[in-house]
Amino acid sequence: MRGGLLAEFADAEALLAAIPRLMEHGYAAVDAFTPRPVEGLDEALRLRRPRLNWFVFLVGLAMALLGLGVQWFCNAWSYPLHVGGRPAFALPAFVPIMFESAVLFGSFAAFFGLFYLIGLPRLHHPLFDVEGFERASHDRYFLAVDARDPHFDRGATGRLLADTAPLRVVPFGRLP
Amino acid sequence: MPHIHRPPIHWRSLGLSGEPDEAVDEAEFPEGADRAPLAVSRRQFGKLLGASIALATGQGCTGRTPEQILPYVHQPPTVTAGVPTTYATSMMLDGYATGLLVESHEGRPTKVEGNPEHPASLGAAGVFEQAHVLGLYDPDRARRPRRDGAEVGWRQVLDRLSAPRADHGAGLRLLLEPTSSPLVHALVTQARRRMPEMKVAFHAACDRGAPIEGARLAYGRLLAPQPDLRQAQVIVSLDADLLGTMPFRLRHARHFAARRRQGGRLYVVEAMMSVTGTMADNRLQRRSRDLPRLAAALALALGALPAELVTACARVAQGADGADETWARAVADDLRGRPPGTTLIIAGERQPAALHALAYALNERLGNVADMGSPLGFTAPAIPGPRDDGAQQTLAALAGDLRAGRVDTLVTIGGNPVYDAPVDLDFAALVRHVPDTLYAGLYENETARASRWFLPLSHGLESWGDGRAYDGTVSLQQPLIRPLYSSRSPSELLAALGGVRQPDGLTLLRASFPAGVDWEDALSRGFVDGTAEPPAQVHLTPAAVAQAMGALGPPAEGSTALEIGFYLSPTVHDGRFANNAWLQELPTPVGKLTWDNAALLAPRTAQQLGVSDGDRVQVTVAGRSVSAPALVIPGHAAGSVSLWLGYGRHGAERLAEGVGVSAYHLRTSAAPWFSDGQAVKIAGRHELAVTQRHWTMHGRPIALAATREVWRRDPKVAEAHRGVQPSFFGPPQRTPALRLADPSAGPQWAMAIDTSVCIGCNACMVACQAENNVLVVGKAGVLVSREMHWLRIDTYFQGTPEAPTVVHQPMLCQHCEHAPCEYVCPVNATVHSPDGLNEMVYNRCVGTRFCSNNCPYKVRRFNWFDWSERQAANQGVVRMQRNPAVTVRERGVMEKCSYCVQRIRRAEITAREQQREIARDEVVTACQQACPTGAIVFGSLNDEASRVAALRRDPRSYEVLHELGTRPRTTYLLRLDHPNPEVT
Amino acid sequence: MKSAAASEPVLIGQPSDAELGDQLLAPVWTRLPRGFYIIMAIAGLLSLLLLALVTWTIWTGIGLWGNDIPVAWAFAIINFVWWIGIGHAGTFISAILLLLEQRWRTSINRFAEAMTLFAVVQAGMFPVLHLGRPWFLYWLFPYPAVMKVWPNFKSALPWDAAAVTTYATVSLLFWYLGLVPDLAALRDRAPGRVRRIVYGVFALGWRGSARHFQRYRIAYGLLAGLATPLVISVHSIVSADFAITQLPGWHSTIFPPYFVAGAIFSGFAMVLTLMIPVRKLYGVGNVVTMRHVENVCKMTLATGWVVIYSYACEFYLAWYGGETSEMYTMFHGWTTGPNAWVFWLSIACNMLVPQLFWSKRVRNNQWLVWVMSLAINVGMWSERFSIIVLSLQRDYLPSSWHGYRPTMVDWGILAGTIGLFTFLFMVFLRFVPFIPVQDMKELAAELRGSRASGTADDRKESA
Amino acid sequence: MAGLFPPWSDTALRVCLCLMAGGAVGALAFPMVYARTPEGQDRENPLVQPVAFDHRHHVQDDGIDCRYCHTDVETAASAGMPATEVCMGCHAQIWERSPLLAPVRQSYFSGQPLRWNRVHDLPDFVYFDHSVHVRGGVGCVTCHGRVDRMAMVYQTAPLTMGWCLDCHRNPEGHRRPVDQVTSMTWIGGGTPPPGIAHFHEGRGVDSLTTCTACHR
Repeated sequence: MRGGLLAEFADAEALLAAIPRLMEHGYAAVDAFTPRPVEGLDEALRLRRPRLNWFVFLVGLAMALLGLGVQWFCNAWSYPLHVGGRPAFALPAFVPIMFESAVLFGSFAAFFGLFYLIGLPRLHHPLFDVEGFERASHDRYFLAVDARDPHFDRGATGRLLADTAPLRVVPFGRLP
Repeated sequence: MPHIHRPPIHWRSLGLSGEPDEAVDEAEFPEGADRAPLAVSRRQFGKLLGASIALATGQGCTGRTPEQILPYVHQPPTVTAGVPTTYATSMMLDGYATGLLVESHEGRPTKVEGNPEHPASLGAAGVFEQAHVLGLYDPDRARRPRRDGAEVGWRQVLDRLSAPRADHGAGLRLLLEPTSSPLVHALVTQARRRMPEMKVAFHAACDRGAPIEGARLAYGRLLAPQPDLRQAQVIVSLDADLLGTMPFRLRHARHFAARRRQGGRLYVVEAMMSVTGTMADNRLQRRSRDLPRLAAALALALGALPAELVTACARVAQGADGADETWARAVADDLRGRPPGTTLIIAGERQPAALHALAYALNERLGNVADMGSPLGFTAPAIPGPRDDGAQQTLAALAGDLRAGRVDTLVTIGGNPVYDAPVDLDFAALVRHVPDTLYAGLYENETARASRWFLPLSHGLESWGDGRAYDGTVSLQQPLIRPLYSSRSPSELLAALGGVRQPDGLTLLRASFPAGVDWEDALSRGFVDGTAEPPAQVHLTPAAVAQAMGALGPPAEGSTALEIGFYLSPTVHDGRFANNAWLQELPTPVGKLTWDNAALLAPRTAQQLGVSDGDRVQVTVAGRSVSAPALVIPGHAAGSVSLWLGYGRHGAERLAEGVGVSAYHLRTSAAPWFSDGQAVKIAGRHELAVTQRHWTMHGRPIALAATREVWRRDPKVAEAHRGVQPSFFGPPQRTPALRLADPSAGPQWAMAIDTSVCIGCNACMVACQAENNVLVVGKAGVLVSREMHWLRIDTYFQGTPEAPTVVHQPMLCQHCEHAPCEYVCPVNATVHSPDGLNEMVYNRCVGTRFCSNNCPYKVRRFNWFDWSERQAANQGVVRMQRNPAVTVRERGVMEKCSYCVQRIRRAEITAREQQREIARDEVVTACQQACPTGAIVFGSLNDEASRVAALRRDPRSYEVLHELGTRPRTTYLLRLDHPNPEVT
Repeated sequence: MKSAAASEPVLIGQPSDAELGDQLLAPVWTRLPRGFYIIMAIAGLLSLLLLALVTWTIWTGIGLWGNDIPVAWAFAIINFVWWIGIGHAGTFISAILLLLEQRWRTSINRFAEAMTLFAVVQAGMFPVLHLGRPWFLYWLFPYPAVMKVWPNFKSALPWDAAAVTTYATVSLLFWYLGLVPDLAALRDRAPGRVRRIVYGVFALGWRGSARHFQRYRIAYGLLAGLATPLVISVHSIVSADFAITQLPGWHSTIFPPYFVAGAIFSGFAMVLTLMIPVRKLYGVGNVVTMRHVENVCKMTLATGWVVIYSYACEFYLAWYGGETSEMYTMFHGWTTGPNAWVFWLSIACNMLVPQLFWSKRVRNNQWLVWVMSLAINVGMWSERFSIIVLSLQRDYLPSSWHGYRPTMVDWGILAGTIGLFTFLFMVFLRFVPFIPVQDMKELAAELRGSRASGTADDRKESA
Repeated sequence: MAGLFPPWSDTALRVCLCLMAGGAVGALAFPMVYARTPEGQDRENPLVQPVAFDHRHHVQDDGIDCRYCHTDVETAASAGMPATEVCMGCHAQIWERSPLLAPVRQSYFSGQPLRWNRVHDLPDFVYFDHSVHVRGGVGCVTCHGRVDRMAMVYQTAPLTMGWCLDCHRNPEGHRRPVDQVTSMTWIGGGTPPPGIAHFHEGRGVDSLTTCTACHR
């Protein structure tokens, strides 16, 4: 989102009311900025649910197996030793570490997966240049339309936004 | 067979060259430095060098990189790098010789073993013999002669000694320890030839006169009893510590065990539980002074004695109570029931001569006294008995002379009279009043401080000498190392006294050595064969015995008074070993006390005095008193308090300084071993460093014991505690890893310990310590239970605290096939070897101590600190004793018994080089080698014919904590006692 | 929880986003009472003491401690188990209660997590410190050494290493992830450019867009889902350090659940210990209400009973099993042996004290609750002492029995960890909002919404 | 107004993060790599010795067998460094005036040992026994390299435990006829002495890879 138009609302209700108007006009590159998660916002913006959980699951599984492999290699293959009269490949004893490695790397997957999905870390963003946008993390609700949206037209879109009774509508970033 | 040799000629003797002694250490280490096998821990050698530097310059260690190699300049013929050589020599203790084989690495004596051929050793080595080598390296040993505290050269000293005297020695007194050494006696005679007026006195804290004197009473001449325990089915010990402190104790132990295996019986009557007492089938607790009474009762019960003897005994036996009577009757029946000449009644050295005489008479009565092969024989004593004539005088007489000012010069060689002379003589004061006094000793001890001249004596392993075993066998003492410090041997000093200007031990010995005896052979074997005294023909004169007994009279009044008994310490003896860290840290066989002395008393006596362990007790005899912490000993006779001699030292010996209290303060010439006294509780407590605080097994099957009766009825007692642990999951599969099934899988090491014949003498502990570089932790360490002994002896009491039975259980790593310690180690630092050893890999250990927690036997030891740096006792010259084949463990690692793996691998390497398998009994562990009774057996399970395999099949065999399924490689044999049911 | 009669709602009043934001972000830059700094100074000094003692120990060896043979493990392991146990409540609140959609978790989850984090830091020290040769710690991990030797994974200690590392890492990720939106808020609100830049960097450019929030909630849920079994596994594995041995008093199959329960129990106690002063100090009583105090009390009581049940089982099984040594250890060693008073102390603190929580009056007397929470912390420490030391004191061979006496170094290190914990916690209070702002805004909104469509129990809440 | 962060700050941050990650990985990896380099194992590093002894000359030119000086190599754990008298055995006649040999003469007459610097320095806790290796047919060159080509002796083998294990796990692959042990150039042929298989049949090399084989 390099540029576009930004509408500021006083509360979540106003924001939620505004979104369908844009959607009706077929806008897709729309995003909202709120100080807190707002119920119903995802549906309103028709956000698709990413497959993060599968990714995490697979990573966890793989790492559990790797954990098992490492333990097998160390104790049963590379240097098998007679330890307490127990078998060199002692599966029950290897379970805890399998589990822990699954959890550890699963968590990494979730954590870094998230930041990959939301394109962070990114310190600079055109929106931050907008006077008053800092209140997005405090008590104001913003709606942004990306200039790259096929339906985007500075005048028309501006008007459309203005109809949704925002506190104000301001351009941000580079506009065509 | 040790090989012939002369002292390593490549040693420079600093004593002679008279340069500063410390240089010696520096000069000596490099000779080992490269020549030592790579096996030797280099860190350790770095420390050795560091130590020498430190000694030389008084600075600390300095790390050196790159490490340096110092080859010899001239290769000594007798030394090969890292191949230890063994020399035969002897150790003199209480005047008697014990034959030893000493292992030497590049000229450093490191380990003492017994000489299998020597009658006093038979291959075993006791605690004192084992610790002998540490004494050599004692950093507190005196290093140079002094006069009035100022250093002097030997030249001066020798001049002073050999200076001719106008008075023919009238004002000269010579004070020696009793000795059997022909050389010493020859030199004394020589000296007297020069100074006929000179008088000699012999003094030792432990007076061994009684048995000999008893023989004079019974037979009219001074004779030494020669008991032969092999011949005695029944032994009655009247306060005789045959296996603990008496001369020939190692031999006795060996023979006692041999007899006990076939089922002999031992009666012991004593006050303080001795090592011998712990082995009794029937033990009776009586105060020492009650023994004549009891012996008399026994005599009467035996009957068929000369009339005058009967009447005498009747008088003495008056005080005897019912218990005495029953005991006497039962024992008498037992004795009478045996064929003549198969029993032995023996009195202890602590008992009056009359009692010995009576004992001899009773043995005569039982036909035990005959010539060879009888339980009791007599020979001329190896140490000439005490005389009081022109040539010799007693200590008392000497004291008299000193008091009367008839002496201008007193020469004392060895011993420590100022410390251990009877207190009533006030010897210290007397010595100080003599115009000129010379004292020669290993340490600048109490006597040294009271004397004007001090002369450093050479250690037994540094000097030439000789002596005789208790049976008279002439034994040679050859040095393994030139004197570390500027010191002389006793014979050299005596020679100087005799006018020799340049005394040299070897020359003197050769000169006195009987012609016609093969010197080389004697030297290589350590003794002269066939020099044992011949048995003497003896004829009892009952009247004399009766008279002597009569003189004892009926028990004196005040026999209700408390008895104070004095005993030789089982660890520091009479005090001469007080600075030996191994011995100080050695738990006493009974009481398990380290680094201390205590007032030992019976539970009931403790109750009466209102004291418990550690409470201070003031013990008073004839107005003199000392205060000692109480220590309750199960099986101690009631109404009696026992003190060990040898503590409370105040000499230059730093370790001994202030350890315990000196019982000599209470000991008078009239009553050297026991006397009436008082004991009262006084304020204050004293922490006793006891290694075993719980005496009972809490009903757990740990150390099994049974009487022969029970055994006969149910020989399966041990079966439940043996074999493979049953399991829910089908038949327990043999661990494929260990390949036990495969007979060709090389040795599978295992150990079996027969608790029936383990007398708890601790020889194995010290042997292990010496072999495996086990460090000392000091009293503070023992107090927090951090002692490092790989092998400990657990002693359990059963029955009542008043009259318990005892089991000794040497406890060391059990080398479990399913070792609980192994699977909990996170870094594989303790794992199993294919030949069945539980390996402890120090350099891999990170010190989680998880293994110790999971060891049911608690035999693992942890290096809480860098003991070798923290404990003075492990520092300095002492490092020269370290066994280069064993790593000195670093701080923070676990350690434990390794079955002497260094010996196993050495044998393995030799076998591989010679392309053969390891032979049966080729590997002998240190503990096994030292054990006087052969209770410890080591070998391979895969060898069906090996002794260890046989003992595993023995019905008495069992595993400790078998129910845990650890499948130990160390198994035990249940202790079988043979008590007399008649004795209640 | 909800159904129980509650004196206060989870949120008092109907604060707007702005109000909440201002109130909850303010602590980061407003001046604090002198008391705060005094406590911080004391904690700091204790931390220095810790540093000194640890250095000394590593320099000379753990002989400085009271440990001996047979008691080869003592304070170090006790402290380890105790601290890591305390950590558990944090994860429990933030993860499990999240999945159970407990509203009252919102306002306390962040500092509960912080508590976890700092408790784990304390715990993490000891597995290293208690080694005889700490500098070889890395041998516990499988790395390609030129020695070609490896760790032994049959031992519970590598499990420990894995569990603790994982737990620390995941807790950190979880905590940080929850923090990101509020860091963004700080970036936008904090006075002074420097602070804003610093917070900005840590906020990683969070814009609070709908997409951010959607994915964020998924990821956060996933982490919670992973942390839940993790928290169970960690103390189970810790318990394995004892359960896999054959030492009487340790060799017990009920240890894992028993330890987990005990851990959460002690953790909730610690939450109370921290929560009550904090809500006073910062006057956030409207957000962290007595309702929270009460709920935590109830959780403590509940977990307390699991602990009591575990005790019962342990002794019953010892008796039922009838193994001589174990019977002796449990029924004589623990109850009458050396240091037995510690065992009785743990009984008093863990079994009796929590019962007061039955009374609503007690639950609402926050200072009494606070004292009780301290007692429970002490009690749980004593429990670990009993399990470890009292069992080791009395094992199979009476000949090797020996007591145990801690040294001043032992006590100093324990005190030091408490100091360091407090210090870190206060640093946390100072520099980040200790109550999740955006979550609170969401909660406030939810409450507003549900008030509109007033359902039964919510009316009760706002009553 | 301009935002808090200029556009370039993104790049900056990402670079920093990458560097941090890279640094962490590097810090872990470096010692493992280093320990496998000659520097890490102190190989190819000739030590200056008190006497400029040249093995090339003595072994190649003079054809002196290793055992002439390292006498104990077949009988003892340590190969043994020659006593000064051994050097003097020859150098009393030849080069008896050479300044290079001054230290040797000095040592011989003063009785003070020469102080060589140890090149092959095993850790303290390793109990290596030359005799069993030499008699088992392990050539000098196998561990010490082509000493005959060294002006100053340096360590060629890693002397790490892993390196020892490679051979202990496959001894047959590293053995030669005993009479070829001191040969620097042997390249096969002849029959090695009966090897480990000869001992403790069925136990194979376990007895060589068990810990106490080297650590006691």
